Amino acid sequence: MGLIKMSKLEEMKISNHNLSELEKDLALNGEVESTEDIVTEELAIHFGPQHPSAHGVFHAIFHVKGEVVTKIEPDIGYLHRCFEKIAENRTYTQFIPYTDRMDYVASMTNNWAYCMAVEKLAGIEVPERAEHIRVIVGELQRIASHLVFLSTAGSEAGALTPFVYFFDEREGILTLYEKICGARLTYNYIRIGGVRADAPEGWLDDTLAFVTRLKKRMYDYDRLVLGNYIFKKRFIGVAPFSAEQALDWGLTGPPLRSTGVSYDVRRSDPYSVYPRLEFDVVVKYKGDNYDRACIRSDEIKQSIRIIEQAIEQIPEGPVKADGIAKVFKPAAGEGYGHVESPKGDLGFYVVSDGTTKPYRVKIQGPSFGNLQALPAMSEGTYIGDVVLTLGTLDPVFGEVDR
Amino acid sequence: MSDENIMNQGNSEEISAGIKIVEEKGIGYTLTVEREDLFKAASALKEAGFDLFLFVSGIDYPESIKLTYRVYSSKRQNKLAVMLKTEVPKSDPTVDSLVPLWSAANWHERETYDLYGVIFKGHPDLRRIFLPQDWVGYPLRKDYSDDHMTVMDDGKKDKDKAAAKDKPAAAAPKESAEKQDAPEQPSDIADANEVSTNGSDKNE
Amino acid sequence: MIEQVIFFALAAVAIISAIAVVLSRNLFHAVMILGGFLLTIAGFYFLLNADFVGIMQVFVYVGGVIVVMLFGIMLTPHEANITNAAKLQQKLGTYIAVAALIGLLAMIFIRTTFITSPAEPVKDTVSLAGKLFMTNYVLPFEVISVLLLAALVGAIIVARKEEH
Amino acid sequence: MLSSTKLLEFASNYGIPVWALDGAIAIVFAVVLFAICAISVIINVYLLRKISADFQLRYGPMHVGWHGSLQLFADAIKLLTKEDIFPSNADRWIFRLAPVVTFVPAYLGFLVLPIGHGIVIQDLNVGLLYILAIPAIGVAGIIMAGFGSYNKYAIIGSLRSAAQMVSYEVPRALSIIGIVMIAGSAKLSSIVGAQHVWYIILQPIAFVVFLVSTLAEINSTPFDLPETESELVNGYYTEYSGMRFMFFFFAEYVALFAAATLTTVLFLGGWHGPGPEYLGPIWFTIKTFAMIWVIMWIKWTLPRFRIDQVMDLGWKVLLPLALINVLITGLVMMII
Repeated sequence: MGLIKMSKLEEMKISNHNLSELEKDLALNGEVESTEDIVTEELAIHFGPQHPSAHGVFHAIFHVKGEVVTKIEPDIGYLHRCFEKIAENRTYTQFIPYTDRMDYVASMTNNWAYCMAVEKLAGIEVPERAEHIRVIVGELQRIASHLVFLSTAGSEAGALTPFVYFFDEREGILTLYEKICGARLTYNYIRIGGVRADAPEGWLDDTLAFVTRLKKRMYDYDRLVLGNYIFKKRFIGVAPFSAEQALDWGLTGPPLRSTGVSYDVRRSDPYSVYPRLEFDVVVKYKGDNYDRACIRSDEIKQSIRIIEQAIEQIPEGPVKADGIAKVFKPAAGEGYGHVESPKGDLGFYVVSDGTTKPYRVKIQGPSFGNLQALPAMSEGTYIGDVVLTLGTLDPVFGEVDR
Repeated sequence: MSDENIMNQGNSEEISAGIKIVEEKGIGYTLTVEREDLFKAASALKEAGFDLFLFVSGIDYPESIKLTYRVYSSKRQNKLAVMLKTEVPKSDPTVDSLVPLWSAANWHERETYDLYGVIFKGHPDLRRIFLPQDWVGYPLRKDYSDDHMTVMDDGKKDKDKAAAKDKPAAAAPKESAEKQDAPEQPSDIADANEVSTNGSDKNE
Repeated sequence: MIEQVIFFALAAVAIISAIAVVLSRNLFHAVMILGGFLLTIAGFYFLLNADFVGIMQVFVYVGGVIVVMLFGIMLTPHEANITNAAKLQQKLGTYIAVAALIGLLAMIFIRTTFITSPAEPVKDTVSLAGKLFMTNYVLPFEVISVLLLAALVGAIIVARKEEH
Repeated sequence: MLSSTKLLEFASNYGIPVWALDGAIAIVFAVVLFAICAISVIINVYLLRKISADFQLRYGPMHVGWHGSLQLFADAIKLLTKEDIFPSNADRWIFRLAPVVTFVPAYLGFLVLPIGHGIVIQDLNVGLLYILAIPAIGVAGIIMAGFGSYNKYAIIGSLRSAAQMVSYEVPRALSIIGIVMIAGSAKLSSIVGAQHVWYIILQPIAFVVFLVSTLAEINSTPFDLPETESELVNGYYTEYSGMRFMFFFFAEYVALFAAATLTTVLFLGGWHGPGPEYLGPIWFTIKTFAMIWVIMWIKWTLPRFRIDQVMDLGWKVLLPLALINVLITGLVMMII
């Protein structure tokens, strides 16, 4: 009576007929080490694309040994809509709404980066007031995006209540956006040569009131999430990255700055009216999950500073450059515009052949570059940590896949 | 380090022997090399402190594919970012991979391979990244076409429809695409019919 | 009356599950049924008013031993198809061993004189057990604790070794 | 089984055999117990939703019935009428049995809980041990669920759950030893009877250890690793749907309720309270719901630990604390 039924795990491994090549390799390579008498088997877990915390449609295969992840094979492209191709068949203005749908948590900065690229290409000067409004809405967007980050970081670590608090705050920003451009998520507000319309009456005061309130509340929120003992225990020292590693893997934005590299487009390649505004580029040095999380909370505070100054300094005047038609023909040439989006260095590289449509639009999404480092960052950590590390890279898959 | 400062430094610099970056309108400092020299130039840039790889972009021209890389330096005092340009002929779209210099080039080169068919020699894992592995063709090439592809109209609806009558086969997918895309277009863009030719002249 | 009904019911379940454990071809099923079997044994203890032992049976065997066995099954790989054909020698040996065991048990059964104890069942088994542990059986109790401690330390050392 | 002399007289007067009377009473008790538990679960779930909504700046259920009070029934009907899905490779019997094996022990705990003076279904001498041992059977159910559903998330979830519950049973049991020493009995009614001063005051360390390990036993938030939705989708019951899912769902709330009642019995003076004795059950209920509120407060505030941190906390912090507590209690009792 010696017939022992094949262990379930083993069966599972062999019967994996999900047609992925990676998967087949896994089944054939035989992950079982034969050096020890009793071994625990290595499992391949499919993380996503339909997974509660996959941050959108992200598929990865985690190879786990016990609870430790030994290898991660990311698989992206589920949201690929080939915006770069669409751009070639749209006029310059028509492409702006598409940029909204890339990083849908921070649409405003996408508009901005694209418009900047086209403005550089066509040599358009943006009026002062428009630049100030851009800075205000751009920084509000940074706050909104970072609030989403903090809420999801909390909920991925198991704290579901802060999630609601941060979304409540974000709601305030979305309401402000609704007032200024009529949309809550996909704004299409920043236009080539300026913004679509001036801020409505009282909007600047509302914004100031909102940031003043948020500034007070950030103290509590920091204690609720980042100051929590368990949260610290989960985040501190997990998946650290050195500055060399971060540069090598092409991180930008908060994940890069958390390693001590002070690369912020707003200071490194100043645009708009940022040179005239006082703010600090937040830099942390350990590069672990906790630094990546804290840096965002600190950036919210800096953004509040920027908004306060911008509202104070905002001049009267037009909000859109004169003489820019909806369809226009820039001279043949190239333009590269990039902004510091909440996720990192977001760039648009626009090539014109002198017609009404761009010849080529290359989108440099920071989420794409940041996500690439996930395997290097989190192999060897626990399953729970990988989820958190993915969260601290804060990728938005609309932008990764474009 | 502000914008004016960079301007004052002059608009070109010799990174190393024979490798000189010059400023180009709209995109900043540029370095154009032959594809054989790409790896050498990239190494020189890396040695000169350009340690952050940002992207590589292909541009499809009738005979060739132009590649534009962007690298950034976290160490240098001025001229912080450089566009590195090269060109590969379509008949033999191969070029050295820059993954040995910057690990970050990995996914970016896979993307360019996926959408343009440029083959990066020495890339550790050159597979399609967005599209399924069995996809045929390279979608971002101008001559790419397949059954799913539709050409968007740009305000010449009537003219296109007239043309579509002649070619009924091509018309079917196009109309469905119009329906799908209609809600995404804000009203003031959808009916943008005026074409300005002097807009760009004015701004120069 | 009701005790007898319960006794026979438990006995039936115990025997059936014991047979099922042996006959089950699925190791996981076998262990699950073994868990059920151990529960019925706990039921016997309760029936005999030995509630402390009964609870310990559940606590230690069902909560501890069975769970550890399941861990072992789930975490370790198994030979997919061990050939079923045992050698003749093995079969012969098995038969002899089983026959000997049955003979032994039968002998015990025949020689034992079953008496109905007239004594009142003990009410507070816990305190009685505690007192006995601390007085008459204090030496074995301490020896066992030292033994378990040694086993615990040994387990930690073994587990650590695997890490490196 | 039953020691009431009046009932025995009644039985002998009418010629009813004792075992029949016993059996009948057992059945009545079982039904009553089940009803109490079901009602408690309903109130519990409603409260849980309302309390969690309150923590989260929401209203919670509002539309079905008064302030959403009938929402749970709507949910139950929905779950009961849903299709019962078996994964194609599932081990059918194990998959089927798992919810029952998890569900029944959760209820069995209530057998020995005294909710008022003399109001207890079966006052076992080893009541305390019984109530600690019963959840051990539930562990088997969770492992069965994980193994039977042929799903990797479920397997990892069930392994986590089993590891966690087996580990935390140790400090949980040890933390109570101090109480047994003071009360001099493992009978729950005697423990409550001896609590002229609540044991939360006499045994603060034990209370902390007990509360933390109880949270771990019922998979509440800092220890909800078996069902982390951000990692394992839903852990061991990922593949369950409809009625079987509801069983797990209910088992969890019953376990929560049982944990709160047990804490009340052991540390909060059980039925003791001002006023006449018959108010006992009311005091008991108030204390229990206060305890539930505390557990929810913790649940909706804290993030969760990582699995290795859970194990560290159990073995390196709580276990020594529990042992120290036993030592201190013994020393103090020797001196006094």
